Amino acid sequence: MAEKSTDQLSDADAHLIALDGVGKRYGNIIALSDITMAVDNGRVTCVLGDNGAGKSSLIKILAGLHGHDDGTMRVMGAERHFGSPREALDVGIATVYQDLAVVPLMSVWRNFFLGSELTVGRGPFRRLDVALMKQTAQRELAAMGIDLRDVDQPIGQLSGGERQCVAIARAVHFGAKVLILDEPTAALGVKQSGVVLRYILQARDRGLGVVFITHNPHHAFPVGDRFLLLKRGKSIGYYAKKDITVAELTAQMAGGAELTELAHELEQMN
Amino acid sequence: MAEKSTDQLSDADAHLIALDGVGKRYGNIIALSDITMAVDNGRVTCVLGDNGAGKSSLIKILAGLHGHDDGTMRVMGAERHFGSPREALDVGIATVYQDLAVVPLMSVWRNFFLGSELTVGRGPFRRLDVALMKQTAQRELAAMGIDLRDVDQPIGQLSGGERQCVAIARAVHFGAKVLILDEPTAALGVKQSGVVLRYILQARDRGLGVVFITHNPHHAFPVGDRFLLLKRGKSIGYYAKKDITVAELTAQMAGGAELTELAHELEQMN
Amino acid sequence: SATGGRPQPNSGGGAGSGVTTPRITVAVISHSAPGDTFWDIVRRGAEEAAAKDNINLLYTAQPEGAGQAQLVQQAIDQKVSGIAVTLAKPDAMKTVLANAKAANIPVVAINAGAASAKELGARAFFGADDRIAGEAVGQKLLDGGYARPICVIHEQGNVGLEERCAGVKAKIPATEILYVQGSDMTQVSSTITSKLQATAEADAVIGLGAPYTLTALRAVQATGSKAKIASFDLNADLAQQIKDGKIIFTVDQQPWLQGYLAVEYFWQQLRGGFEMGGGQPVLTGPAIVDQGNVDAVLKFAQEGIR
Amino acid sequence: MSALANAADERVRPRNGLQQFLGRPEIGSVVGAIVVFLFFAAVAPVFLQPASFATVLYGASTIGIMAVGVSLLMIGGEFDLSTGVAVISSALTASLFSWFFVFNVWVGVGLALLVSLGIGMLNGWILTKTKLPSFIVTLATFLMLTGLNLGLTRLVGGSVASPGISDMDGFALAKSIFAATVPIAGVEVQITVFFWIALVAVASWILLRTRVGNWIFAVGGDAAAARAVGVPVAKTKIGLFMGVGFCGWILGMHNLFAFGAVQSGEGVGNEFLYIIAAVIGGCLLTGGYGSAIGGAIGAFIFGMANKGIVYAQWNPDWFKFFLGLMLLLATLVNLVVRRRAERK
Amino acid sequence: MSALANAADERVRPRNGLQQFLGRPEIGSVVGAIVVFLFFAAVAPVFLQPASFATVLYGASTIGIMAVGVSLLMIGGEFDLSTGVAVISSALTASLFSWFFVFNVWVGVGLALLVSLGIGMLNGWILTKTKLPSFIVTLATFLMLTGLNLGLTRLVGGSVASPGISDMDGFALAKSIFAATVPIAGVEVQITVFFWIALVAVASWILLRTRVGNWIFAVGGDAAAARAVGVPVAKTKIGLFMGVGFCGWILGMHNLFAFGAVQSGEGVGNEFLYIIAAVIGGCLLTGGYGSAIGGAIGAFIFGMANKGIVYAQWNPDWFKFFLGLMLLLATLVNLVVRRRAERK
Ligand SMILES: Nc1ncnc2c1ncn2[C@@H]1O[C@H](COP(=O)(O)OP(=O)(O)OP(=O)(O)O)[C@@H](O)[C@H]1O
Ligand SMILES: Nc1ncnc2c1ncn2[C@@H]1O[C@H](COP(=O)(O)OP(=O)(O)OP(=O)(O)O)[C@@H](O)[C@H]1O
Ligand SMILES: [Mg+2]
Ligand SMILES: [Mg+2]
Repeated sequence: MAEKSTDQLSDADAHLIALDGVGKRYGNIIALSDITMAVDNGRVTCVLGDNGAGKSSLIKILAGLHGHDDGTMRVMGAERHFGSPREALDVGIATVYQDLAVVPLMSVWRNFFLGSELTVGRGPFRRLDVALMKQTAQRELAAMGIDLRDVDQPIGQLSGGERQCVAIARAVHFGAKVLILDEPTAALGVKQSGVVLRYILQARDRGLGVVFITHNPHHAFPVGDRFLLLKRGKSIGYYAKKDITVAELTAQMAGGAELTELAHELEQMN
Repeated sequence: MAEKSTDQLSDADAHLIALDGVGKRYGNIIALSDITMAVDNGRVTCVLGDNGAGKSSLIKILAGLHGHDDGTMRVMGAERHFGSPREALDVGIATVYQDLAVVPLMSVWRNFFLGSELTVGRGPFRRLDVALMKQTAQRELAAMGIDLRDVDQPIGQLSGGERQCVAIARAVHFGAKVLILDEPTAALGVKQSGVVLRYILQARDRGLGVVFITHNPHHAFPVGDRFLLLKRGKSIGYYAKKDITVAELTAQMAGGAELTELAHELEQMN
Repeated sequence: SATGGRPQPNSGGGAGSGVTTPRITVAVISHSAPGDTFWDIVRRGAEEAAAKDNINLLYTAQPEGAGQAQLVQQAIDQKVSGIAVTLAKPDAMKTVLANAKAANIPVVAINAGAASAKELGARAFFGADDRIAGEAVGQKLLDGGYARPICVIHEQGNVGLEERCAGVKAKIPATEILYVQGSDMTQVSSTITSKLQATAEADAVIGLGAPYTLTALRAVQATGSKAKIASFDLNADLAQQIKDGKIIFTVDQQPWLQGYLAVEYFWQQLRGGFEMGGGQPVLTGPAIVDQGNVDAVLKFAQEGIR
Repeated sequence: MSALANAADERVRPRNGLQQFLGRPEIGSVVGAIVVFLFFAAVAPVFLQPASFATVLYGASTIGIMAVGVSLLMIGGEFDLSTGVAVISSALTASLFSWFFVFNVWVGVGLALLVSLGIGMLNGWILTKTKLPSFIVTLATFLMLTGLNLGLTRLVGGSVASPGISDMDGFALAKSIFAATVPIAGVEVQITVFFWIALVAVASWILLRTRVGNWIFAVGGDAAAARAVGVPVAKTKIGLFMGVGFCGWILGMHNLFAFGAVQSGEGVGNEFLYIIAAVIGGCLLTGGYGSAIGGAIGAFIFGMANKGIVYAQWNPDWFKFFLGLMLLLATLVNLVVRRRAERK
Repeated sequence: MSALANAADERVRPRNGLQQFLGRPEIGSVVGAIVVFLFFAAVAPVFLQPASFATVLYGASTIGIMAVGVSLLMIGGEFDLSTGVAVISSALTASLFSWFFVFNVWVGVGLALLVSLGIGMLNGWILTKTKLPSFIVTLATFLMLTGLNLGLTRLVGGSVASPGISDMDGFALAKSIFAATVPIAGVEVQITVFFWIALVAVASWILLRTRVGNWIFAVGGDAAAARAVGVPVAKTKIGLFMGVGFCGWILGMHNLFAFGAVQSGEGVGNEFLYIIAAVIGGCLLTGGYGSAIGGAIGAFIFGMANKGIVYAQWNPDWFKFFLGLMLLLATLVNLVVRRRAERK
């Protein structure tokens, strides 16, 4: 277990997940190359970057949705190459995907527990514990500030933000060791975004490793411990919180100079 | 055309679009009731509200995607009840939907021009002007800071933000009189968000009426002229820019007290 | 002015003289596929007998054994006075025929299943064994000196059709069987063509139904093959082609008679308790039609009863 | 957040009991079934006799048994074109095997079960391995099974029909199980009707009350999303195909023991009847939505129309025409009922 | 942002020409077709003779003509089960009408065109009005047309086959158009082959180079999204159904004038051949993806397998088995080629 840390910012000697020189291709499209990072207990790693930088591709590797093409991934010390998201879930990695991974025609509570259903009874009489599941789903959503009319509604009928909240509440509920969130606050209201940030901190405090992807430096900075910056599939910086400020982070994310110019322009137009 | 303005904030005597007491139901679910607002030339109306407040439902009425169930909608003076989005497009209303309305298996450029294809030639030899369309799509996306590998790629393979940029670039390109944007910056990076805000101001300056939906008060405030606040399907406030500050807006959007408490809590946890 | 087309209606034509027996209902249930020309003629015979004998005829058909059995059961539910059924799949009919017996509904068998008719409780049989018809064709071809016929089955797995070819093969073991997709004439045509191209030594093609034989004839003519054409069943066109010497012969089961006799049986029972066939199968074929006797048949074929 | 709080939600218009009842997904097809029933009861009085009704039920059950498996499969987002001939394959396996080796027929019955499940597993396995659409995969199995049925039957038994096995050991017992009739109120009801009901009950239970049921909806609704949250997509799909195989085995055994022999060329085309029943019953062809009871009602509507036209003594030339019209009307009634209920 | 700039994009691995070529969507099925061709050329030398090849082409063309319309419809996200019998309806209309009223056959031919387009329009109209799945709608039309074909033919002509019209005015001319053969290199090639090629060319043009083509992909890929950006979804779908009707008319006229008469029971089941051809050729059953040329290649593969087995003189009992196997292998080759090309 005394694995050498490849992540220069890591203060732990055993990582929950450690990526070393990982690359990913879709056909002849190179989405990621040579990424090194680690996910540690009680740490929030923020992945930041432009649109199409490869953030989602990165977390899909961690979540077991895609295999990586180059480099190595070690999960809790052992080298792994997840064959399916089930394997990732089984080691305690829960993920909120950017496209949410919900089944539109299924009801909210069925989506909430999909793949991890609660059951009662034994043998052939083992059945879904519908009442408990409905209740849990309703409660967890209410805790996020989403007051659903009916958890029996198909999730496809919910508003974009409501749907996103279901996906987040689900991951938070089932995440045992690692929680991965891909732009969870994108469609969320001010209040819900606040709740999600609080969840991230709570998970961190419970000792989970958190990977948080966002475009909003004001969301990333308060909760993140380390910041991985991607650009066009490559890592362009990896900072500990103490080494960077919000302003620098924002500048880095947007390509510096351009943004200042833009802000200036906006100013003038008004 | 000398229609009486039902919108107390409006300074124009003829509106591009005027809603009066509009309501919308999905089956027995009441999504909107009694909404009054107007879209005017050279004004940006921001629609703000919690998740599930009914913002998207409202703009779907303006865009012709759904009919309204109560109240009246007047478009350029005449009472209308759009039968399809085509009718809205034909009077110059272009919309960016929250779910983007792109066809995943079709290429980027085909999606960009879908429904408004450019053609050359006449009669039976009238054909798509493929070269021009590809070129235009690539150029418009580049202007947003999206440097695509290939506009012939199916749009389903793009990253979430790239896809969103296609939908925005398309609407901006075709919006003639009214531009409606439903959470356009949700999936966007810092730079791209800036570009979208600039687009909104440019459209306003060209005399278009703009409806802008967002959860980010920092995006809404700089560009908005009026702010319509929705909660649980009802209007809870309608302000001109001079009557409100960013802080007030944020507080209103999130339900006031709760947010302060949350911010406090976040503070403490760190 | 237009030529051909519908013969202009001419007045006259005898209406059948009425009978005095009370009106009864008789069901004729076959294993025909919808739109089969052969069964159309059977049905016409049955209709003519029914019209003449003051009988309400219920004609239904289902190619699948289980489906046909359910149709028989429905006829029993309807309490008809008699059932005529084809026994192409006797096993499938066993139970329902027992039900008919229990319900005291007389049953006769038609067309196929002479061997099992009695055992299943049918009171009479009107038909021609497909196998015997097939053997007749085989014999006739053998006599004509043909050694390599191709037997074209337009519905794979159809019992009657398979029996016909089996009969031919019993007489001429070198017979080749070709399956074609009967629901599409263009495929029938092109598949026969390809078979002829592959088997240059074939000297006869046997169609198992008039329309298929006519298509086979066209295919043979188009490929320039020397194979001659023989057939089962008849229609006006086919009779004409026999007359013209394009087709050497056909074996006619006289299907009209099968339908007619089946319905007539119940009327005869009603009228005088007659027992047609005297407990023996009444064979309606095979009758061979060739250039020698086609003139006598042609007129009736044009009328649609041969 | 209790149910009470929800009921009082100002964003929901209250519905009365009837509207709520009419809003249930199956009700549309039930109303469709009732309309068809009343129609035939009016035009064909014999339709109402218990004996006739038993015949209708029997006809519906032989479609319905398969419709159960097919509905589940369709909810799971797949399609099976090989069901019609697979039923016959199962029956042929049992009869040819027992006959050739002169075994007790139960040996054949057991083997047939294995073969039926095996065909399903093969379909599912090829599908999940190659990611070809199920239409292609099962079309290929359909063609291959059709060929095997004919070829093997001829090879083993020497004819296009399977040899009769009614005199063999175990036949009587098997017949009394797979092809019995049960007297109810003086009418002999075929046992397939009870198999059908039992299968519908079990399938509904699985679908609505078990984890597997949840997975079935999920793989049909969005296989990628289901996989992302850890649903074993491949296993679920293979299991669904095997379920279809199981239903096919039951029907195959009924066919065999009810008639004692099987025609090797039969079964072709029946696969569509099963799919039709499932679709009439409200299963989405694209997957993710439907119910087992819906498929049963679909089979029942189809069975009623099928038999009712015969009882009504309409000209058989027009049989298909009326059948098509019935079908369209039944589904339209279904649709109208559902829309009205939703609008309220 | 020129093509040059893209080619040099560091996020794209360069592909050589062959890999790019193999990556094209049709190439998979072309390779499948080549494999099937080589296979039969090896096992059945007669397959290579020009005359045999003309026969194969003829067999493929009668499926292929319909496959063109069906492919487009399938790309547009819909399904038509009534195509097989609609072809026959068209032929029957022409022959029964001309025969009954003793008109010039061209009057019948014109009426048949109207009927064919009308059937398509009706299908599309019911579909877009009721929002029922096309499976149900076209199944109902399928059943109704089957009934009408039989019922009307018997009613008008007094028999289940249409009356012969080969001696009527205009027949010879019509035959020389719809059922001609064209000598090419000493081999008589059926005119349907040329109709087929022409239809594929026109359909490809429409699909790839016109606005309507863009709309077809869009309504099939995501009808809701297409509607949202202003595509006339209903009109596009109705148009697609009418296109299928047009193809059916061409094939129906060929059937009529090639054989002089039509049996009213024909056509049932052929609808699946057309769908099969489209699917083998790479059209997605769920819509939004495919090509007209793909459907043509699918028809060609199917036609080759169909006839090749006859040329190879294999035991006809196993015909279907081999056909199924061919089909599976051809699509697997297709798949493997595509995957390998993409992986590179
Ligand atoms: N098709 C539908 N059927 C039933 N209910 C619906 C449907 N679409 C939306 N709703 C409901 O209507 C309400 C308003 O939805 P809408 O999408 O307008 O919200 P929104 O303000 O855009 O929220 P968000 O910020 O999350 O996008 C939600 O509660 C949603 O559940
Ligand atoms: N399935 C795929 N096939 C081909 N290319 C893909 C696929 N998925 C993603 N890509 C490409 O890979 C690149 C990285 O995509 P990814 O989704 O990881 O970006 P991202 O950083 O998450 O962007 P965003 O912030 O917009 O969500 C993009 O340029 C995208 O076009
Ligand atoms: Mg992303
Ligand atoms: Mg919204």
